[in-house]
Formats: sequence, C-alpha cells, structure tokens
Amino acid sequence: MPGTTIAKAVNNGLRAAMDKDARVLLMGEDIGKLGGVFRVTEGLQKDFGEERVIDTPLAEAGIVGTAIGMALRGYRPVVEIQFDGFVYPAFDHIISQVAKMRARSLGKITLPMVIRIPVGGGIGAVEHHSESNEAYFTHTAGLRVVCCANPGDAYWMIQQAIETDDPVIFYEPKRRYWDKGEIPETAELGLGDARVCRPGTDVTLLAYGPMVKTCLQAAEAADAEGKSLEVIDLRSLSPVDVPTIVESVRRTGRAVVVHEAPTFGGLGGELAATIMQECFYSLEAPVLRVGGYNIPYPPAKLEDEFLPDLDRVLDAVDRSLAH
Amino acid sequence: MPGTTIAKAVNNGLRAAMDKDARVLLMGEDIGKLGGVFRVTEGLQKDFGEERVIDTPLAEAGIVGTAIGMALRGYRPVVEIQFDGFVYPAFDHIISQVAKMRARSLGKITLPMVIRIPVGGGIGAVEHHSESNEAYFTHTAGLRVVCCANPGDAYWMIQQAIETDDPVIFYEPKRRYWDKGEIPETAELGLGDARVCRPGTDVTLLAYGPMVKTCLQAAEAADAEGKSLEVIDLRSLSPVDVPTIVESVRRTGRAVVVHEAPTFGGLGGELAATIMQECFYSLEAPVLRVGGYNIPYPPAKLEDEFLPDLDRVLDAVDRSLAH
Amino acid sequence: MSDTDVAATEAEREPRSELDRLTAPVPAVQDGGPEMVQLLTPEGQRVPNADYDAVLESLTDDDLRGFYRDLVLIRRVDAEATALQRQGELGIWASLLGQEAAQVGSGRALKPQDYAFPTYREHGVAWCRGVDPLNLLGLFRGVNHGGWDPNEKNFHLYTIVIGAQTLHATGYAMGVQRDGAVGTGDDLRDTAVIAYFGDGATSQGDVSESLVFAGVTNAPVVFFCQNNQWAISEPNERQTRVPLYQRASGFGFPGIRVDGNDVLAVYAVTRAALDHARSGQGPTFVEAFTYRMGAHTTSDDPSKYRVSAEVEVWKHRDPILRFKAWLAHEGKADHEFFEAVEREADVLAAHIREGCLSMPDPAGTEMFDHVYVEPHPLVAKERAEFTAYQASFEGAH
Amino acid sequence: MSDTDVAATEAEREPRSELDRLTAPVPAVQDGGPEMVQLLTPEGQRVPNADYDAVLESLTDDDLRGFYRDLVLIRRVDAEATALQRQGELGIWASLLGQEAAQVGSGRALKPQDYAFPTYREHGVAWCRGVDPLNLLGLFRGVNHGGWDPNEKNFHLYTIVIGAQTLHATGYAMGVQRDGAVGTGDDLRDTAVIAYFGDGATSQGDVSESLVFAGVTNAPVVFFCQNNQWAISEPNERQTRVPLYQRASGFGFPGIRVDGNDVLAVYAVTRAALDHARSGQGPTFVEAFTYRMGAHTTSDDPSKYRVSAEVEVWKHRDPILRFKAWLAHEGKADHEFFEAVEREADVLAAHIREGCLSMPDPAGTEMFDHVYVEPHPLVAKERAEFTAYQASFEGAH
Ligand SMILES: Cc1ncc(C[n+]2csc(CCOP(=O)(O)OP(=O)(O)O)c2C)c(N)n1
Ligand SMILES: Cc1ncc(C[n+]2csc(CCOP(=O)(O)OP(=O)(O)O)c2C)c(N)n1
Ligand SMILES: [Mg+2]
Ligand SMILES: [Mg+2]
Repeated sequence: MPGTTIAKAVNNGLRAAMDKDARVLLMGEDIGKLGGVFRVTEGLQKDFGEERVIDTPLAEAGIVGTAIGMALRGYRPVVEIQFDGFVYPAFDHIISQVAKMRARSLGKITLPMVIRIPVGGGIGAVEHHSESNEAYFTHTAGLRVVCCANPGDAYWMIQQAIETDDPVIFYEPKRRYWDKGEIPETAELGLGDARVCRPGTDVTLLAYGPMVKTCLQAAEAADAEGKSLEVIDLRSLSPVDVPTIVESVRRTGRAVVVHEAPTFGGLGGELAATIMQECFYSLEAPVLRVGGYNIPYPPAKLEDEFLPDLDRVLDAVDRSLAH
Repeated sequence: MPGTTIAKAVNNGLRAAMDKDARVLLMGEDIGKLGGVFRVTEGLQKDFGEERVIDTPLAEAGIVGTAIGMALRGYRPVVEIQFDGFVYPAFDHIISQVAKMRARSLGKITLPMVIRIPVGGGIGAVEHHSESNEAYFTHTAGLRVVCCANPGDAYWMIQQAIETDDPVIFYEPKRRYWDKGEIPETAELGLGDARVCRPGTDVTLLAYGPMVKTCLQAAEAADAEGKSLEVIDLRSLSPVDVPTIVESVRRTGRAVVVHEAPTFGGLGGELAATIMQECFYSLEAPVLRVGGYNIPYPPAKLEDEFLPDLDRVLDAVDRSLAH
Repeated sequence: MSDTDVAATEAEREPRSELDRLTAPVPAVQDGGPEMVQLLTPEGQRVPNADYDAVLESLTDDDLRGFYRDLVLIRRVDAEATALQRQGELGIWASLLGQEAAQVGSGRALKPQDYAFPTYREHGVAWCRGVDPLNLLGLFRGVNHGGWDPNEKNFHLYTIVIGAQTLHATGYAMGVQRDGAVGTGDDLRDTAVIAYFGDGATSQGDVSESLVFAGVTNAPVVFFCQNNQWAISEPNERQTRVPLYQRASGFGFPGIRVDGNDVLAVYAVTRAALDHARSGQGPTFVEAFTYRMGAHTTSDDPSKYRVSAEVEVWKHRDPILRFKAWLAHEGKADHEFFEAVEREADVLAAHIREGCLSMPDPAGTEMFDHVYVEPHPLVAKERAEFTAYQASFEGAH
Repeated sequence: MSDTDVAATEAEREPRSELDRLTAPVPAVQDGGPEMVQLLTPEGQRVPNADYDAVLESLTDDDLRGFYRDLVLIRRVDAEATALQRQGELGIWASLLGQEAAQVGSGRALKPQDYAFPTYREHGVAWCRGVDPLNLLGLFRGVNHGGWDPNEKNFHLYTIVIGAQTLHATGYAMGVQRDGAVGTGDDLRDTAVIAYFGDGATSQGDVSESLVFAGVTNAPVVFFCQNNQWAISEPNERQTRVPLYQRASGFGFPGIRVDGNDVLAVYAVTRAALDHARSGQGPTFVEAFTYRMGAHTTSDDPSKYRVSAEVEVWKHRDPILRFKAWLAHEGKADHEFFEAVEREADVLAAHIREGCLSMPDPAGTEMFDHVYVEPHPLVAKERAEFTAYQASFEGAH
C-alpha cells in the first residue's frame, strides 16, 4: 500500500511546525537520538538540535511542569508521553495548571502546548501500555482533546494543534501507527470538526482513533448484508462536533458509539446523552455503546477478547436495528 | 437542630472502625493534633496514638503510595486527601496501582484502603478547593466510589467502606459537613445501594452528595406547585444501583440528573445513557442534566452562579415536563 | 524565656510513642545553627561575613531605608487584610507575619527582567514586583484568581497546589537559556528565575523533580525555600530529619541556609544566587530560616498544635525590629523617617480597606470568557444559556 | 581498546550544541570512581575492605558456589527468554544481561522474612526469592501480570510504572515498624524491605517522596538503585550531574556506591544495609554501578544511541567471569563444578523453553474474576454477556 504511515505523518507534521515557528520545541523521554519508542520524532533532534528536541529526565510531572514554564516564557512546547499509561504522574499539572491557566489569569496568559499521547491497545504490550484514558481529559474544561485516525489527519491535525493557542491533548492510535494513507495538500477540516467518513442510512457509527478503521470494516461487512452504516470519525473529542452527529442521527434514527475505553463513564455516555437530548424524537432505538469492559485492561493474550472488534460492533448494530 | 453533623459522624465512624480493627489506621496531612482542616479526625490521634493516626509528609503520591505498602503488609489504611483539588498528585497511584492491584495479582493481593476526599464547592474557598472530580474515579475500573449525603450515611458508609476488601474512594460533601441529622442504630443499606429519599410520581431527580439536599429542597418547592418529584440519592457512584434508578424512571417517565461537576463527560452522561438503554420505551422526555458549566471552577464570588441550585433544578424539571 | 526553656517545653510537648522513639526524630529546630548565614543578629548587630559583605556594598542608604519601608508597609497590608477577613470581607487570608525579611530581601534582589514564581503567601514579593496589594485581596475575596498581568510584573500568579510552581519556574528558566539570556555579561539581559516554596513543599515530588531538571539543565533558577518551621500543623521534622538546604547537593548544586529574618542576609545570599544563575552557573537552593508568626491562614487555629513559648522566642527575632535598630544605630535613618513610614502605612491601610470594600463583584459571564482562546461551541452555548437564564430572573423582578 | 579510547569516542559522540556547552554536563561516567566499594576487581582479584570483609565471613564455600550457580543460571534464563521472544513466543523481554551480580548479590542478602519490590527487570532477584522463571515468561508472553503469589515469595509483582514501587516498599516498611518487627534482636523476626529501581527512576517524584517518607519515619527499607548507565536511550547524565548515591544525604540517611558487577561487594554492602534497617537504624540508599549490556528490551535498538566501544569496555567487567576466576583461583570451585553448572543451565533452559511453549492461554472470563473482592453488578453483568457472546460463536461453528 502506498502512502505515508501515521507515525511518519506525525513526524512530518512536527517537522513542518518546527520549520515554520522557531518557538516550537519538543520535550519527552527518548525522543532525541532514539526518535521515540515509536520513532515519531525520528531525525528531528539531528535536524533541529538538542535545544529544540529535548531528551528530558524520566519524570512526567517534570516534563509537563517545565513545559508549562517554557510556554509561559513564550515557547510552544510539544510534549511526548511515551505511553498512555504514563501520563498520570503529570495529571496534576494537566488538570490543575494547564487546563486552568488561561481562565485563572483572565486571559492574560496563553498556554499553547500540545501533549501527544500514543493511545489504546491491540499491540500485545505489557501492563500500562494500552490504556484509553481520553475520558479523564474530555471531562476537564480548559483542554482541547483530539485524536487522529489516519495519516492525512495525523499530519494536519498535529500542525493545527500546535498552532492553536489553547492547550491540546493529542492522541495517536498506536496500533494504527503503521497504517498508510495519502496526505492531502491542505487541511480539509478544522481541528474541531468531525468527519463523515462513510455515508449511510440505517445506523450511525460514532468512533475515533483506532476504532474508526474497525467501524469502517464493520460498515463494509454490513453492506454485504444490505445494511447501510454511516461512520463518523469524531476527530475532536472535546469539544465534540455536535451538529455533524445530530444531523446524521436525525437521519438514521440509530446510533452506536464505539471506543476502546471501558464504557462506564466513558465518552460514549456523553455522546449518548447528547444525542438523546438533541434527537429525542428521531431515535428509534437507544444509543448503544460498544467499548472495553469495565475491568482493568487485561494481559495481552486477552486483549482481542477485551477490545471491541468488527463482530461486536455488528452485534450492537443488530441490537439497535432490532428495536 | 439536634443530631450529629456529617463531620462528626465520619469522626465517629472512623473511631468505631479503629476500635473494632487494630489494622485500621489513618494517614494524611494535618490529621493528627489539628484533627484535619475540617476536624474530621479530631481527637483520634490523641486516643489511638501517632502510629495509627499518622501526620504524613506533604506529598499526596507519597501518602497513597505508602498506604498501598501498608495495605500490602496487612493494614487497612484510611487516607485523607485534604481537599478534592489535591488528589491529583496521587492520581497515578490510584489509577495504575490501587485500582488494578487485585486484578493484576489474579486475586492474590487484596488492597483494602479508603481514600477520603472532601468534595465540591459552596464554601467560598480559593482555587482547587471546590472540585468535583468523581467522574475520573467512576470511569476507573477496580475502584468503588461512594459519596455520603447525610450524617447517618456518613457514619455507616465510612465503616462499610473500611470493612470492604476493595479500595474505595469516599467522598464527603464539604459544604454539608455541618448539617445535622440522626444516626440510625444499624446500617439501613449496603454500600452499593441507592436510596429513594423522597418518593414522587412526575419526575425522578438523581443526585448524590451535596446536591441531594438541593434536590430535596427543589422537590419541596415543586410540591407546592403540584409537581411530584422523586429524589434518589445514589450513594454509590460506582457501581451504580441501576435497578433502583430504572424502577423509578420507568414509573415517572422522566429523569433529571444533578451534580456539581461539569456536565460534559460527567457521571450524568453515564446515567442518562444507562437510563435511555433500560427505560427507552418509558421515557417521555430526554434525561436532562444539571451540573456545573463546562469551565474551570470560578472564583468564589461566582460560585453561586456556577453551581446548580434549586432554581436550576426546577428549570430542568419544567423543561422535562414540557416534553 | 530562654531557648533552653523552650526546648524543654518542646520535649514535653507529647508523650513520645514507642515508634517515635524508635525512629528518633530530630527535635524541632529552634535555631538555624552555625551553618546559617546571618549578617544582623536579632539585636541588630552587624556580623561581618567574608562571602557576603561585598554584595551589600552596592546598596545605598536609600536602598536600605527602602527595605525598611517595604517591611513595614507589607506588614501593615497583611494586618489590614487579616482584619478585613475577620470582618467578613475576605474569604480567607494567608498571613506573611514574620516572613517579611525573607520576602523583601529576596524580592529586592531581583532585577526587572527576572521572573518570580510565588506560592500563596508571597505578598512581600508581590509588593517588590509592583503588584497592587488590592490584587492580592481580590484573590482572597474570591473576585478572581489574582488579576494582575504576570508578564507585566514578571511575577506569576499565586500557585496554591503545593510545589507545582517550582517546575514552572524551572521550565521558564530553561526558556531563558534558549533565549540566550544567561551568561552574556549584559546586565539588562541576563535573567534569573526564582521559585518560592515552603518547608512542607520540599516533600512534594514536584519540588524534587524541579531540582532534577534544574541540575541536569543547569537552568538559571534559584529555589527559595521559606522554612517557616510549619506546614499548617506539621512541624518541620515531619518533612525532613536534616536541614533542608542540604537537599540540593544530591541534585548537584549548592544549597545554603540564611537567616530568613535578616533582610540584609537574605538580600545578599539571594542576590549572589541570582547573579550566579544569571551568569550561567546554574541553580542554587536557598533555605530562608524563618517562622510563621501567625496562623497558617485565618481558617487555622495554631493553638491546637503549637506552644506559645515557641512563638515568644521568635518574637525576639523579629525581622523589622532588628533592622530598625541597626538603621538607627548606624544613623542611616532617623526618628522622622520611621514616623513617616508609619504614616505612609496608615494611608496605605486606609487605601486598602477602601479599595477592598468598594471592589466590584465580577460579572457572571466573566467565567466563560477566558477559558479558551479559540471559539468553543460548548462554552459559547452555555454562556448564551447562562445569559438567557439570568435575564429570565431580571424579567421576573 | 582502553578506557581512554572510549572516552575519546564518547566525546565525539555528538557535536555539542551551544546550550550543551553552556550547561557543562558531566561526561558519561565510565568508571565508578574511588568512592565505589569493590571487593573483586574485574580480573577477579580480591580487594581487602575494612568495612565489608567481615560481612563476607559468614559465607560458606557452598554459599559462594551457590552465587556462581545463580549468576550462570539466571543469565541462561535470560538468554533463553530473549531467544523465545525472537521466535515470537514472548511479546517482549527485558534482559538483565550484565546486571546478574547486582541482582544475585542483593537478592541473596535478603532473609526469608524480608520483602522485595522489583521493577520489570529483576529476574535475578525473582530467582533468589524462589519465583519460577516461567512466571516471568508468562508476564512477558501476556498470559498474566506475573502469576506468582507475592505474599508467598515475599516478592511483589513487577512494577512497570517507573518508581512507583519505591513508595510501596516504604509503606510496607512502615507497616513492618508497626508490627514491631525491627530492632528486636530476633534474627527470624527483624525484617527489612528492599526497593529496586533504575538510574532513570531517580528522576521520578515518587522516588524522592519515598526518600522523604523513609527518612522521616526511619523506615527499615533499602533503596537499591541499579545504575546501569542508561534509561532506554538516555544516558545517566540526562538524570543527574552528580553520582546517584549522593542523593540520599539530603534526605537524611546514608548513600553508598558499590560495584554492581561484583557479586561479593553487592552482597556485603546490601547485607550491611539490610542489617542496619532490621536493627532499627533506618534506610540506606545503595547505588549498584553496573551496565545494561543488552538492549533496553527486545523492542529496543541501542545502536541508535550508544557506541559499541562502550559496551566493549563493560564486557571486560563481566560479573560472572571475574567471580569464576576468583573462585577457581581460591580453589573454592573446580572444573567439574563449573561443568555441572553449565549442564544444569542446559536443563533449565530446556525446561523453560518447554514450559513456555506449552503455557496455556488464560480463559477469557479470567479477566472479570479478580477485579473486585465483593460482588459487583456491572462486572457480573458484563461477564455474563461476555460468556453468552462467546458461546454464540461456538454455537455457530
Ligand atoms: C498538593 C497540595 N496538597 C495540599 C495542600 C493544602 N495545603 C495548603 S498550604 C499547606 C501547607 C504548606 O506548607 P509549606 O509548604 O511549609 O508552606 P507555608 O504554608 O508554611 O508557607 C497545605 C498542606 C495544597 N495546597 N496542595
Ligand atoms: C512513569 C513511566 N514513564 C515511562 C515509562 C517508560 N519506560 C519504561 S522503562 C524506562 C526507562 C527506565 O530506566 P531506568 O530507571 O534506568 O531502568 P532500566 O530500564 O535501565 O532498568 C522508561 C522510560 C514507564 N514505564 N513509566
Ligand atoms: Mg511552612
Ligand atoms: Mg537504567
């Protein structure tokens, strides 16, 4: 398959942003010579130097905390968290400082920073390397949270995230890092926009990040059975592009939300509640949710059973249609 | 008003638990001689000694992290987090260690610990002292999350939480600390049970912690206008007592969820989604949510505008009834 | 009452538990020890010091009188704010009583281009940075979270989460390095950063991480720890069993203890540390050995956890009295000057009281207006709903 | 190739940036320095040591041969696991190659009642605690998260979140204090705790907080830092500019550097530190100066960030070769013994290979079964749904 991988697309996007603005710098563990454990920053330290691509001490609170200081000094730090499960030591700074800084300063301070997090499971990893923790951040006012699902978005969204003066949590679907695709010449959408990536008429599937591909595959399979599924890639998880979702569900009358995170208290609940509120009289079935089970992420040998897959999505579609 | 305050009820409950089981010990900042900034542990160090009521260094990760070690050694630590906004430095230990310990050890380790957190706003405090962060923990599998709303529950629930072999996040509604009430002779409910604290027929109000009182007042006011509101105090936020909720909403056909936390991604979304799923054909209106706005908690002078109050609850009730 | 008496009272404080004896805690430090830099004794006598006397040479008598004025005025601001809190005008107030010298000495050591990261108690530093005290009162009144423009004053917002600001300061200092604003020899350009924090804060992982980052990057930052002996109700020995200034060496840079109630010593030591940072020689940890004379905040009741004899001892070490004695003795200031400062303090107090009482409440919509820079549909929607909802009441009246 | 050559290569490593020069980092340490405790040179010569020789006196020749056996067997386990990973049988493997002496020396210093808190690389310590190596393979195969019973082995589960276990260890040690299991003089009762962590981990706030808590409480815990010079791709100087053992003093207890490739020195120093803790004298920080000979894990590619000359130097400091040379020279073990250990290793490797290949996958329902102790309606519901859903496929086939 021709094209660029998601990992390379983020790399190119970072490079473009750094070329454009000398205040952009990268901070993280092993992002220098190694190029990051996923090689997303490969070659950037070589080209931009150690002052702009900083191998930090091994301390996530320290990384985000000093990045805040850098941003206060006028830089635009892009932080890499090595794996989703290692963002928690930095949680305090993200929740109490990053998210609130602009509001607490009555707009006198802007804190343009991006926190990149490879997210989700499916790579057979050990504990803490497969977490889907977006709901913690989407529930945090003051942050923007986005997740790319394909190389084109990876390339453009990372640049948009860096350009935004608001702090952004930028999720990268790690098990799709090596999926290839074309990069469009220009950004087709704004950072906050969802994309209808496959139109359909019977049921709306809502997904983001790694589950977009799963939903597209499910839609493909459903098509063979004569069911027409519309697939929406949310792209922005906070804020959510409500109009695009509402327009779709009012048409289809049915929605299934799919994410890897456990469903209880996950973003799916928010989407379901919003859809109920906005599409109450169009709904022919309750909004259903397909997600991880409400248990800690299991050992790798069980992750296929834990994670939503094509079958579980189609099962939910059938249940929706049975209403 | 006669009776015991919530603060004193927790104090009495802690005392009873410590009397009963020598392995129960308390850890936190200023919980010794001072008795905690809310005096919830008043007198306990004097009576149980410095080995069981431990004034820790000022470091929340350290407190929870060492409490984990204590629990591994066979103790049953009860940790006090001084204010809701200061739990985040301990977030990593709670999410990656406390919540997962039993599952990751295949049940070989039990980690009986309670993390007490005074929660919510309404006391005119400065930044970080009025946060409602329950949604972060309810979305975390492996934890139990509860919130008391009156002295009787405070007294019994803290003891039940300590007795449970699972780790429990125990929220205390700080602005209700000085509300008084009677303590029943025995625990009327299990730790996971919700309570219908006021029966009604038109709309179900779902609340917990500080908002229970607000909802009861709203129900009282509505009654005068001939509207019959049923008020449910969730008590347990994870797991949620779904049968009690479903039974009520199937009867009333309408539900409004009220919490102080911002609505986006809050527990209200989860409840709304669950209700839609379980009561789809009974619902006469979408489940509505009343909560904090989706902005950082404002300075004290604006908290009355930020927080849900009787009027905002009634406004939502009216909107629900208008459907 | 002598120090020895206090030590006795100290020992009696509490029957030691077995574990307590087992772990043999160092008794609460009452005295900074020989390693402490002191240039003025509590009685106002000048102690010569080979390392730091030179730093003081650049100070004019005007500067010195200025220090005195700062000390007195900020203490008065503090007293007035405490009174206003008692009268219900402030939600809470965190008093700096006793720590004036630590704050004025370090605050005056800063150059305009330097940047300071305070806790919630740095009213004296705020004063030195030109922040209107009314801004501080506004915060504690609940009108906003500070209200000054940090970049205008080079003084960050108060940080309440213990220790967090030390990392912000270190990152800011790393930015200064990247701007090439260290070690150039240009007095107007070379920049240092100062991070304030308390003795309790040293236990927080954030503070240690900031020492790690600063050490590894050699960032131009001074870690200024006001050891006021207490973290709310917890005495210093709940946080450490060795003097705090010693913390630095294991992170690869110098630590130094200074008498925090001696404005000259604090000025000299901080100034030297800042110069060291500005010239590209990296971080320093300064422990200002001082005492929190008042309650932790107006919500606190120290009688629950500390003996008044301890406070008495520290009264004899008052930062203003000793400096006044020295100024007078040296003939650097006269009665008239002292009187004038008192009058200025009265005027300031009245101004503050008035300003506080007439401080307008913020508009409700303000809470929506600064959350995001770029448009945000949910916030916009809620702002509109909020406005409509508020209007519905106005209509009703 | 001499050390000097390597130093040269080191210096060439990268063109230093201006900031790099400005912050003057200490060059990567190649040598433990004079402060390092070494009892056996890389050539296997015994260095007398007034402080630690006595500790070794209690070791019998059987004990010493046992150390050798441990070193060889655990290296073989490691090699076999690496091979199995290459063949797709493990998801990943974290090799201990080069760190055998640090782990066996410290692991053998533990008494049965002591408790160890490992990272993810402590296969040698696991071995000393009697954990079946297959359990370790199971974890890296993704079958479970460890599978041994921590309380049976007094060996906690592997902790992957860097530094977190140091706090667990400290809390555990605080529990030991409360049980009165320190300083009683009863050899079977007095208990110490050991926390393992890497050089990179020292930057984490958690580790500093554990030093704070241990210092303040005088907890019976030994902080055992394996400084293997690298944290994935980051050399030690990205974490500190002074030797790591010095970190301890600012927290109020001793730190000591030991040659981590010298099993005798590691044993002696750790044993002394554990005894110190057991007797109620509090914590110690031990820095075992060693080297990660392999990749960080099988997913890593060290050629991207380090020169092979560095690895060559450390090959000459191999922990097994020097100990074997000494044992042979002292006549404590003969050719036959060494041969027998090799054969034992072959058998062990075969056992491990077989055990790994025949390791059953866990049942899907297992992931629901241990989340909570008490009944949990949501988990119960999902478990039932899961079972029904799985059954629906079985029906379909
Ligand atoms: C992370 C965090 N935990 C707890 C608190 C509550 N708290 C506020 S001040 C304080 C004591 C601080 O002591 P110290 O650092 O010595 O500063 P001081 O108040 O003495 O100036 C505590 C525990 C907080 N603000 N932040
Ligand atoms: C909190 C956290 N951040 C990042 C990681 C990813 N990670 C795994 S091992 C490692 C390096 C650890 O280095 P060190 O402490 O020296 O131990 P070593 O691997 O050398 O034994 C990193 C960054 C992690 N596991 N946990
Ligand atoms: Mg203090
Ligand atoms: Mg290492």
